[in-house]
Amino acid sequence: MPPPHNTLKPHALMQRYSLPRLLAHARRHHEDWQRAWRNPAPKDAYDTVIVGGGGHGLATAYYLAKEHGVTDVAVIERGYLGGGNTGRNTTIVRSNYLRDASTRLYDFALDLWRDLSREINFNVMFSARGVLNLGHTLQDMRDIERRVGANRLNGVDGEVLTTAEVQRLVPLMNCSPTSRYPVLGASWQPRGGVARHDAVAWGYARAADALGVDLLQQTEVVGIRVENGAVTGVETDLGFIAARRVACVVAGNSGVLARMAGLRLPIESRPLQALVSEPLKPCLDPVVMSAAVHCYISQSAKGDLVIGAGTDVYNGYGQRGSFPVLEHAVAAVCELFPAFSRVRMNRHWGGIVDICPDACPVIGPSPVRGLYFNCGWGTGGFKSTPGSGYVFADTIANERPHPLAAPFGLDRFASGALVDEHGAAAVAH
Amino acid sequence: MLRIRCPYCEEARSEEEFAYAGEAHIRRPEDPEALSDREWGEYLHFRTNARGPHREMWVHAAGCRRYFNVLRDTVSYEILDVYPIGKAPSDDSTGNGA
Amino acid sequence: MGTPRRLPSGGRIDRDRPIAFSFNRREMRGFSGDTLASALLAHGVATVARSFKYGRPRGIVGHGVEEPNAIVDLGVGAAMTPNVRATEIELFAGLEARTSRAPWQGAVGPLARYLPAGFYYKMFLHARGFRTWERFLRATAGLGGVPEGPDPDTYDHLNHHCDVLVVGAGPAGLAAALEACRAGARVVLADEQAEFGGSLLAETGPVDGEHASSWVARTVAELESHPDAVLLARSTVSGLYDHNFVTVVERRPDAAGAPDVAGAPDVAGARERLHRVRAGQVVLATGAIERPLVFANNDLPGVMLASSVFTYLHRYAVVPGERMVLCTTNDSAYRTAIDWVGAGREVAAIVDARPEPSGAAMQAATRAGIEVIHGHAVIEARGRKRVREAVVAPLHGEDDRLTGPPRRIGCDLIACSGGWTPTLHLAAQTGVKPRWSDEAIAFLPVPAGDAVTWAGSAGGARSLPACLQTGAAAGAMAASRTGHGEGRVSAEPPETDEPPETPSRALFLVPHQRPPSRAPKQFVDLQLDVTAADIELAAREGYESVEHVKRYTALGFGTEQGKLGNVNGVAILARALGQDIAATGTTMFRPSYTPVTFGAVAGRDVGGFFDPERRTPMHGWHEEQGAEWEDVGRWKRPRYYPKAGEGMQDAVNRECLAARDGVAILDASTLGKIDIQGADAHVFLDRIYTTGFRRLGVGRCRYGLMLHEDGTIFDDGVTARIAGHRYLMHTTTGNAEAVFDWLELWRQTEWPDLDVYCTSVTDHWATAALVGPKSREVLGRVCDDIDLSRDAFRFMDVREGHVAGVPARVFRISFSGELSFEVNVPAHRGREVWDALIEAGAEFDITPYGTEAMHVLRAEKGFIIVGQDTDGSMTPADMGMDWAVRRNKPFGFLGERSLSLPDHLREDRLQFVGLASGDAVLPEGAPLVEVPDGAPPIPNQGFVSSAYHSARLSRPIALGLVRGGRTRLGEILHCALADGRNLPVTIVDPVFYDPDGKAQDV
Amino acid sequence: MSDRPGVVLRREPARGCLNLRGNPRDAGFRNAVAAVTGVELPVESCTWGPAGDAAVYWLGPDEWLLVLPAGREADVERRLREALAGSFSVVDTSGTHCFLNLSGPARGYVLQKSSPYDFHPRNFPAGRCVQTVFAKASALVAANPDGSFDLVVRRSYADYVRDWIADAEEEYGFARG
Repeated sequence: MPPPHNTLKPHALMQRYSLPRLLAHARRHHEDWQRAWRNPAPKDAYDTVIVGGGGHGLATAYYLAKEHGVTDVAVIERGYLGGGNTGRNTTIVRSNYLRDASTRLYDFALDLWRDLSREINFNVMFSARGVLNLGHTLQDMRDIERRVGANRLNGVDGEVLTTAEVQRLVPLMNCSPTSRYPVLGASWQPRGGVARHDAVAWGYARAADALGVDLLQQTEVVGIRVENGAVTGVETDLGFIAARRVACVVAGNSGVLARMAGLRLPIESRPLQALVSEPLKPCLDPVVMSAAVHCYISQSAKGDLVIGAGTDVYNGYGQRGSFPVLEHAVAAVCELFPAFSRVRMNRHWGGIVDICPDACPVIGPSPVRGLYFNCGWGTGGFKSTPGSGYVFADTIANERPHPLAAPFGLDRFASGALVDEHGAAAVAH
Repeated sequence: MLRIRCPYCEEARSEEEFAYAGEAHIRRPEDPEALSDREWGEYLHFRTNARGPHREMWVHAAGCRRYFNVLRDTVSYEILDVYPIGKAPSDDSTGNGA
Repeated sequence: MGTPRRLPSGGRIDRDRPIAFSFNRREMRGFSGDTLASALLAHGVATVARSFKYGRPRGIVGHGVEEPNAIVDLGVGAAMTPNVRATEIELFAGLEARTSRAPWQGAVGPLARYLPAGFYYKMFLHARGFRTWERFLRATAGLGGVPEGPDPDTYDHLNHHCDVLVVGAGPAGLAAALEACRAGARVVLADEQAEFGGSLLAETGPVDGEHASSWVARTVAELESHPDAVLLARSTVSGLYDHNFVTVVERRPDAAGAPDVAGAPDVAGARERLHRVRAGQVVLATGAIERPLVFANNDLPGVMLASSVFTYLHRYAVVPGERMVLCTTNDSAYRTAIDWVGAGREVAAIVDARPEPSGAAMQAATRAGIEVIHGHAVIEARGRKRVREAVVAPLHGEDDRLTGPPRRIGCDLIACSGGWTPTLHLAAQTGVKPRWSDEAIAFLPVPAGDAVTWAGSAGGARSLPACLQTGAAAGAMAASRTGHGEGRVSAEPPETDEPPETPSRALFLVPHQRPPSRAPKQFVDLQLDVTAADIELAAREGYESVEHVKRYTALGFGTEQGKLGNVNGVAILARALGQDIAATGTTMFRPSYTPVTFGAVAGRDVGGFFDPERRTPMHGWHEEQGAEWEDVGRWKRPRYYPKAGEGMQDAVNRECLAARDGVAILDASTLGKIDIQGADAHVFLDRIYTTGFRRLGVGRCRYGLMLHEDGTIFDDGVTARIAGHRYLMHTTTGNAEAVFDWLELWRQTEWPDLDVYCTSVTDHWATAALVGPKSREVLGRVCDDIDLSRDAFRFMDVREGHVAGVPARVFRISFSGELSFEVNVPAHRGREVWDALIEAGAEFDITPYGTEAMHVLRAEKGFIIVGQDTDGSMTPADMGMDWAVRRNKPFGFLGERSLSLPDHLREDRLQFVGLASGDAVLPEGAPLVEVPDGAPPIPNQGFVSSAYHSARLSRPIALGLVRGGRTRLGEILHCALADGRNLPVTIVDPVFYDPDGKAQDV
Repeated sequence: MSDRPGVVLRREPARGCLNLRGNPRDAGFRNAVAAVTGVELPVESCTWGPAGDAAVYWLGPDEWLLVLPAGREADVERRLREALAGSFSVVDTSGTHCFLNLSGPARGYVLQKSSPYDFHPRNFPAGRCVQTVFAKASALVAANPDGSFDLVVRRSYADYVRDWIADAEEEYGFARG
């Protein structure tokens, strides 16, 4: 895949962020910092309307403008920018998936992550701390070996670590062979890490705005107008906005948008729970994930332990979770890190994840001409943000799927060509 | 955390006793072989995923192990109705039973 | 060290019980009944910590959950608890508390002007260098330390069901609980403090003609007399969830501290207990928290909440200073100044922001000889390590600007009150958006549904009589909604002698001569060092949503979750945006109300209880034999039985050869078993399995393959026809419950017309598999009522009889390719039959074998293991198992339609094959490629799913999945290893041993 | 062990168990069961009743657990099969179930620690039985006239459940029966 290339420069008015400029502003008491983005009045019509002002939607707008010169774009957001899953996830970035199609898509995103702060002139604080995926059973270890091996063939970094190597990376972890779910080893992706979730939305918003994209906050899409099988625009609470192309990127609400156009999607929406602890002195450098016990943990720059739990087992759009899921995840944390038992949970919440049957996204055109969907990322949404925006922008601009997005079309649910990232089923002997 | 009235145990019980069993009223096609790939794919994978009242199946997994239907608002989580499998929705104007 | 600030008498402390403790390694003393905060104030400690970002000195501000500064690490070693508020720690003997700080934190102060909100988004933009910067940033971050080892304490959960849960045992909560109890409801009353009473514990006026504390005592006594009232002190309601599920965290005094806490019960067991309450009705009597005023340098030690000063004075007999300036916008704070004089201390002035204060409070202050400066406010505090003077200036009567020059008043304490903020966190957790009231100058709760109600100051009540009255009414109403009583209060609310209040002034950010960007820092969120200037900067940069401001500045992200700063922050934002507070709104409050220990959330589900371990009836025997274990689902299965000096491979080789050449025995009790009976049982099975069961004879067995509706393999196993309308299905160990649920799903929801019942009998049967050429002889010694001969008891037959005198079912089936009998007896007799078989086999050197040898034996035969050789995407055709698929059944079977989907017919799908390698056992999971070298992406040809050393064949064998593999037999691929080696492997047929099946049919 | 235990846990000997399925609205079914076993099937949900040395527990709208003295299950199963007609199922589950009895003044706390079900006497008087979550396993709990509780748990989970109860009751003082 060729690396992204610049075709447009941000407009001259955008103040660049840099250390010297920060120092200069300090002398002026920070009184004349420019707005990060405008608050424009909506136009009657745009070439392209993007529904959803989260990380994916804003990234799509940015790449549409920058890579394809499509600047007559509005991003319509019901609430505030980045207020959905962008601001509610556990900020993990990695690309070590099982299947070629997903590995390549996520790794393309990971490459973009590495230079994203400079690219959009906003520090998204991407920190390549490395990601450990723990194995607790013999079958877990087989699966890890298979995944790391497949990753290697795709040029994606990864190693299979022994228990002792895991212990060296994470001294606080309980690696006792007698624990209920002993750590038998792990996969290790050094390039993976974490980023500051809100900053991703703000950085893309600022960069897209600088290229002329209109960001319309507090504006709700209430209908999608379709004539003769083609989209003609969106109805909003501020009135009709015409558009030649409409792209829906609304994790947690995709089904609602689809129904406005008379469509159904292979998606169910469920709360995914997360929590943070009170801030602690640095004690955990890498990201630690355990699918077997449903817990993901890292430590933020501020010192909070950021913990992901499982999804609720039933559909829901409440941005809150069911307590038993939380109890289980926290028990798993205490199992893996017995010293954290006395640490305290500060907040917990839920984000709504859209889950496809194969745990892979839907990216591409819909049966309605000019109407595109990018949804169903499940728990993979945040880490894919730059890649998702890039390939989706390319798909919209060229009106055909980007090669990396091609395996993720809606047609796979009729052909049976599911990508299947659920990973191996539990061993059954 | 939900509290669900099991129509067979005739008691409201805590969510931990139940398991969710997906959208309700999805009938298996009488003759799958007569369906196109697209139609079969619709049956397999496409769901209403309602935001608001949603008709869904639950099973009283740790209790009497019976399946039943629930009409639940997926935003407020309020349970609006509980009724047996095989019964038509009591109010066709709401949810995905229509 | 002396306690210069302790009054000689008064307070609720027990002066006969002195307690020694240490703070930052200094030895100190307090009394039973003190909190760490009150004891520190008694010692005159001003600076308790340094601030998070700028490293500024900070003192104690509040007296409860709102405290932002006095955060300590409590205890040492593994029993250390990080980040505890000193205001919530009851003093106990030997208490050790410390505040943590980064070494260079004091040096950050001068750099503060370069570090506005969000500075880090604007620098360190070279991503690859960020890791270096991050290490520096992280070193300054964090509050508390990490305990040094596994937690020595335990935690547990207790479930409750009640009609009415009352949150908070202040005046409103006590009144509510009392009414609910009198109406006959089951009541839970929880309060975060050690004693019930809330604000009444510091109250000096009478309630119902008696002292407030005796009214509390009388009320609590009546509550305790109700058998169905559960009273939880030291218990914080942390979360209010759907359907009135409520979490309450009870702090049970540490074993070390318990004996010294007056009145503490003699507790055993958990350090903290999470009460999981399911309530019919919830009454929130959560009170209100005083709002600080935002002025320059308002973070100096010596700036405190007026109500906190009042509480320290009356409840702990502590004066946190000598000379006070009281800065207020309302009447409620006046009594702090009046009582301060009563305690023999000096009030320099009451600075009231209202142009013309009047009413009883002001008159009382004047009577006490206190100067009241009206129409003024404290605009700045001055001093180095604590307050030395207050800068006071006149305010315009309506818009917040100064109208004259400032003057300075010497003092060492500035008590301030900006009004009251009802504690709405729990209500907000349910998604209720509070409504701003200009009249109340507060966000007030909006009723949503009728299962949660408010009482007292949480609902906006401002006087003690109003709190008592709304509490009683809420309690009676809640009880009646659960079917207890008529909703009327049982008695008139008690009288108090509180005078009526006069209106307050809305003042949030106190103006300064200079704008916020240039004034000394005006703190809104003390814990995270968020200033008024930061909020204005955020608004200026376009972060206009209150959530954006919160996230950009970190306002309210601290451990006290904005209890002090939220309203002031919203008000400052509203002004910056030129809109009113109602339009600006407030942020969401998430659970927990206050931080909850991970251990308490986990409860007892840790260690051995994290996940149940399922054991077979023969578990003890395996243990006695020194088996090594494998976890399979929740089951413990022996993996192999090492003899002295044996490694795993030696043991497995020995076990395999015993099965091939002599006799070996496997505990197969963990296999799922489901009894299926009814007139339509065969119809049901035909629909579930790809295989046909209609024509299976009674007493015969058949292998079955079960698919998901998408055509992928779900499970496999042998099903036997026990009687005309009765079958016994075997499932894999890991899938037993999923398969049972699957059968019930179809039986109950889709095919209720079928006459069929399914009953799990996994736990009923203990199963011993006797395997090997000598198995018939061994079984023959303990079974005399079944004819075991080759022709009478054929391969795939099942028979009933007795083994070792116990009624048994014996299956002649084989997962090893050898002659094999699977003996099933009721589980409670499993061990005795197992022992009998071991004894009977002794002369044949019967050898127990585990899952590892079982895997080798089945791999030699090319038998698959679902979940190891399949991964959730494989169809029967992929696995070369079309022979198990019958396509001409009348109904068809689940998943059949999917088998003809275009993607399932591709010829380059992964297909199940054998893999012959050289001398090395291939790593399971390793990828297969055509060309050993090359630059990525290298086409992935498949992977190794199973690989073992075969003792029988004296060479390694492997199974795998290869693209189009079945048409590529003989082709050579390479197994690409992590260390760069590439092992050549040949694609072969997956059956390595006895392809004709002679060995099992003897 | 304690002199005055708060909780007493007794492990009962093995019993004969039959899982019985059929239509409770079918009088023929009910009468045939009564004729063979001497037991009236409880048709009210979540109830159980003793019948001489046997007992029968409601498990679901068409499902009961028949508990007999050990060793009688095979004979009763055979006679039921002879007597019943139409849609029914009888399965011997004697090996499945372990029987425990929980008594003592703090017995309620042990249940409160283990299950989200409301075992308060107002909600769960003698004669009630309930299948519910028990720690991370499940159990059939029945309220006895003497105030004690019978617990019926699956054999493979029995060690876990007993260890759990021992841990839960430790603070109250306990004894083994």
